[in-house]
Amino acid sequence: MSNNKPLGQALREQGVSRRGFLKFCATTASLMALPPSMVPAIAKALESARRPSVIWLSFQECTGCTESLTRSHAPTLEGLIFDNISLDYHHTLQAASGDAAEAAREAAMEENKGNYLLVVDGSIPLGNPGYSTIAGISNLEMLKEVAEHAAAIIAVGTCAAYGGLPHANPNPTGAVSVEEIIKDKPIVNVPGCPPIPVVITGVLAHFLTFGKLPELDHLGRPLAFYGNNIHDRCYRRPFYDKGLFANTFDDEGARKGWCLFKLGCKGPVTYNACATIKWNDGTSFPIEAGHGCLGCSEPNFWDMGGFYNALSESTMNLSRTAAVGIAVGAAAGTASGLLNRRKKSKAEAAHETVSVKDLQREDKS
Amino acid sequence: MNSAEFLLWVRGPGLNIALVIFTIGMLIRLLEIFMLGRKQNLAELRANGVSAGLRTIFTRSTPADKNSMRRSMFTFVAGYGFHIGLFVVIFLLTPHIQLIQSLLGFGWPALPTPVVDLFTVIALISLMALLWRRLTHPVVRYLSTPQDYLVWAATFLPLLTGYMSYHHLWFPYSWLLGVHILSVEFLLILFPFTKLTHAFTLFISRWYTGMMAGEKGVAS
Amino acid sequence: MNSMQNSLKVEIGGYHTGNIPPLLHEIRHALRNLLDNGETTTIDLRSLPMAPGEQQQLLDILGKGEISVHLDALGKSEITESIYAGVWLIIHYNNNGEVMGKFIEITRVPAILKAQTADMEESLAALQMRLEEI
Amino acid sequence: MSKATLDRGVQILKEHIDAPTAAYFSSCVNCGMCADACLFYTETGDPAYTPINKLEPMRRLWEQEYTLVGRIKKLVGLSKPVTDEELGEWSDLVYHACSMCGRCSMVCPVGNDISYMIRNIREGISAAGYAPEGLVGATTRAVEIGSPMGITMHALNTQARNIKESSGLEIPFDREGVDYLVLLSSMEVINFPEYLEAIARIFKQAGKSWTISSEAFEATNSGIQIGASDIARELVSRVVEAAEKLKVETVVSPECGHAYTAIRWDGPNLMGRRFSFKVKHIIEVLDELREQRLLKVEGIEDSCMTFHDPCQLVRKGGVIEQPRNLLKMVATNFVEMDDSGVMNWCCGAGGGVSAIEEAEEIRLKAFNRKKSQLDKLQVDTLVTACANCRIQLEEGLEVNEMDIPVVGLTEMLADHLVEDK
Repeated sequence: MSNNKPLGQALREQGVSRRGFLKFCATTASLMALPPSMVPAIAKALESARRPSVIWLSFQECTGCTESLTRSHAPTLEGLIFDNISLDYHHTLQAASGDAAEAAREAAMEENKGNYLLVVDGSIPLGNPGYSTIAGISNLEMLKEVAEHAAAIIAVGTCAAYGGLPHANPNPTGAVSVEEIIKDKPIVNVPGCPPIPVVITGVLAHFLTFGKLPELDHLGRPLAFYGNNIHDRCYRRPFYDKGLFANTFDDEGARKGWCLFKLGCKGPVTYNACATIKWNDGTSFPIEAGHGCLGCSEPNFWDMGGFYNALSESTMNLSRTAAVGIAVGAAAGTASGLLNRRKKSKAEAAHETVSVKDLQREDKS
Repeated sequence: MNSAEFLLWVRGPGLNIALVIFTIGMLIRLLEIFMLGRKQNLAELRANGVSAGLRTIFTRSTPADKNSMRRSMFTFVAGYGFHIGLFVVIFLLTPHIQLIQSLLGFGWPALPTPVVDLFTVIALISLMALLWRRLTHPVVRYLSTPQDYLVWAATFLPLLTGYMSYHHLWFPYSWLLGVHILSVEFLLILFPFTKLTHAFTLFISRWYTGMMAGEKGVAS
Repeated sequence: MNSMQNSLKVEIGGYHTGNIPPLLHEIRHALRNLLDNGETTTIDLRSLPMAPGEQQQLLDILGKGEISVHLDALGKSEITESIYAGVWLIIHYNNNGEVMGKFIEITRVPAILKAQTADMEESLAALQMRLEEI
Repeated sequence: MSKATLDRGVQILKEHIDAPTAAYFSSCVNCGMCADACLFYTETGDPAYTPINKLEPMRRLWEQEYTLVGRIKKLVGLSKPVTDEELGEWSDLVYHACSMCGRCSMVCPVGNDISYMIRNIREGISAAGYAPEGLVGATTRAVEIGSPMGITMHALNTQARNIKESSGLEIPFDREGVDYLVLLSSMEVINFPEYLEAIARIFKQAGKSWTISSEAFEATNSGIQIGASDIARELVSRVVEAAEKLKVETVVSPECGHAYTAIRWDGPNLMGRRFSFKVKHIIEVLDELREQRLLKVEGIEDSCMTFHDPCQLVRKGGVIEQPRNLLKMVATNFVEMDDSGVMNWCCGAGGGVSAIEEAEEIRLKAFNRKKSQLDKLQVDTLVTACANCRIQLEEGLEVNEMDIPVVGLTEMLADHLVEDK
């Protein structure tokens, strides 16, 4: 931890050539989804960047996010980044356990007070503190404690960012996201179930490079990766515009790779980089594999009205609602109609023949 | 409330509330009309009014004659632009058909989205032209009540927000889509209580007028 | 791996995002700009959505020109001039041979090929030391 | 003692609001297209004369009384009740500035029959005591004397005598079992006595038997114009009783628009029963005679002629081709006006407007529409088939210093009858 030399120097000492460094900068720019023209600026920033201390807390989560991260191309450039951050606490990855692990956390917090980066995956249960604890400390308590002196927080995965699956209706644990608890720290959400590995490392790279968090959208996500929705970037988009849809997963449309909107694809409301960066080292992404987007990088994606119902359909049974409306409407309409008829017949019954004498007002004549 | 929760609400409870108010309200309106009844025509008829009534239901969608069309040209052009545009947008856009299909159990083919987009623009421009006319033409201005402006806005908003959603203009898409659906719900709720009812009752009006004229041997 | 690919029938024809023609236009403009103003351009291929098979189509169009260079720094890199002089394809790999970045660079010589000042200074010092040893 | 009050007017309006009315009010979108079809608007430019606006009190009453929403609106004070003053004010719009020509009903894009509703709102306004004096006077005379213009049998007898003296033609009164019971309009009796003689000559030539009832010779029906169904029924019943008493086959409405509507279309509905006789407009009768080759004419008019379609005949009565068939028998140079037929413009004096003194100014303004139609045509003669139109046309032409003679179609045909040998 005392090894806190500027990155440029550290790399040179590791025997990385300037060419290698430039290559690193070019791929880092690409990783951060920044234009290649930014490479000189990135090189300059990275030259003097210092490795930050990172504390990684895992709460109500499935470890999918960590899996995703470790499935990224380690030991690689991302690995290099991790070489250049000081991952001081990550209870899944670290060698230490028990008291030693907690001690490492506390030491890192103390040493880097106000400067360390906090990464969280998993949601925090508010229902009962006992639902999820680490070393007997409730998630809520630990989050508050670690967040207090953090420079910034990265909420990795939809659970940490928006509550995710634990938050899904009926949310038995009272799960909430990080930003619902911590209000006074810069938080960047990196949602996805899990997020794309290079997106996680890209955000870390950004912090490493520029010492601050990237520009965010209205849901706290880095615009560089979540600035476009899947639908707009989808290679099947032309089929949507032409009105060519797969109606089942085994029809002609599905085989021909037509648009999956009718099969419940949530691409139009999902902001993520899947359609461009893709998964598995840029191999493919769900839509390319023939399945609609689930919208996993969006809040409440689990409750979006069924993965296989089209986005424009109601999340409730409209036909039943309409049937109720028709029944009530018919009854109310008939009642009102009968009232009107009675009123009209009353007027008719009260009719007194109009004679010519009645055509002028008394006061007028 | 974030955009996803908002979207969830408008797609679920919001839409259901609007739909139930719409169906109940419209049925009340229609039953109120029909149940008022009408006296049988005892005069010797020149022709059966039924075919004339059915005919008028369709013919009133076109101008009565060339000169009438010329005199009301603005209303005709803007009116057609708006109504045809609105029809195409509502009934020939895939997501809308999908929604209707989930309600009725059957659907029909859609138009390509760029075509629907064009019709949206036509409808929007026509609506703005009609508003301009409402504000400036002595007759329409004289007739206009606050309800006319309210209904104008309620019709304009779904088109505008739909257009903005499709093109991702100015606001995050999820919010736009939510606001779009909410604006439609607002329209549905207003529907039975305003002149919007004409979308249904005009067929009744045309039927009665066409039939009564037809019985006298006049093609109305 | 191969046997699995053979047993699955995947249709990939007919897809296109329509991104290839505008990309080629961009390359053409960049080449013009290089000739007129000496400005170089780099295009990050990862930032563009591509349909299955589309990127290969692009690479086929660019083809292999006269120069092909292999670089070994933090993993391998392939730097190939396309059949269009001044249009280079640069692919960076990591130590595992996985693709880390794919760029098209429109330049006379890709910057990464040039010997870097820092490296040269280091080399100078090393050479000096070597000479002293002799 | 008069029973006219606001309450009475409102109560009668409530009786007259029916399903079509409710559909019409539900459908109006305030587009203003009816204004473009109304000559009282086009010739004055006053937006208050927009047809649908003339129904505003009735629209509110419908909403307040016959819709759930309206009842709630009224309850919370969002909808003002219909007032006495309002009905008084609307009287001008409904009587002075509407001839119930029905053009608006033809163009309304949602298909509202606006003139149908005008007919009904007049019921309420007249029952509330706000009908114009001129119309009240005419109606009173129609009921009490038997003719809105105060013509008595005595005057008609005198005319019959004159005809007998000048042409030797017998005017048959009160004959039973004849083909036709001929009705007359007071206007014809006073202004166009030629009509009666023309009828006599034509029927004589055609060999048809006919008669006039001394108990009911008047065809016009002020009750229809003022909008008082009870009075209209009283007036129609006189004709119906006479026709039934004389056991005629057909009752012939004279060259008058609303009289035809009153007997032909409204009559059975006012009486609440179907008639045992037929009702025809004289033009329909003449056209039948033409078809049966019983109308023999000679000589041809070569002056340029056009025909003014009376609204009640074309739009409200379905008599469209007949006058043209007849005209073409005697005229070679017949030209159609713009918008002729069902879309013809009203003369400006129908629906009782001609009986309202205060409406003279607007009535003559409304004539400008007809003037511009005629200016475009430059005809030598204007033919029509309604005495009310004819008087308005003559007056309008005179005021505008246009020298075009206005001729009744029946008389024109009579002038061309082949003389009996």
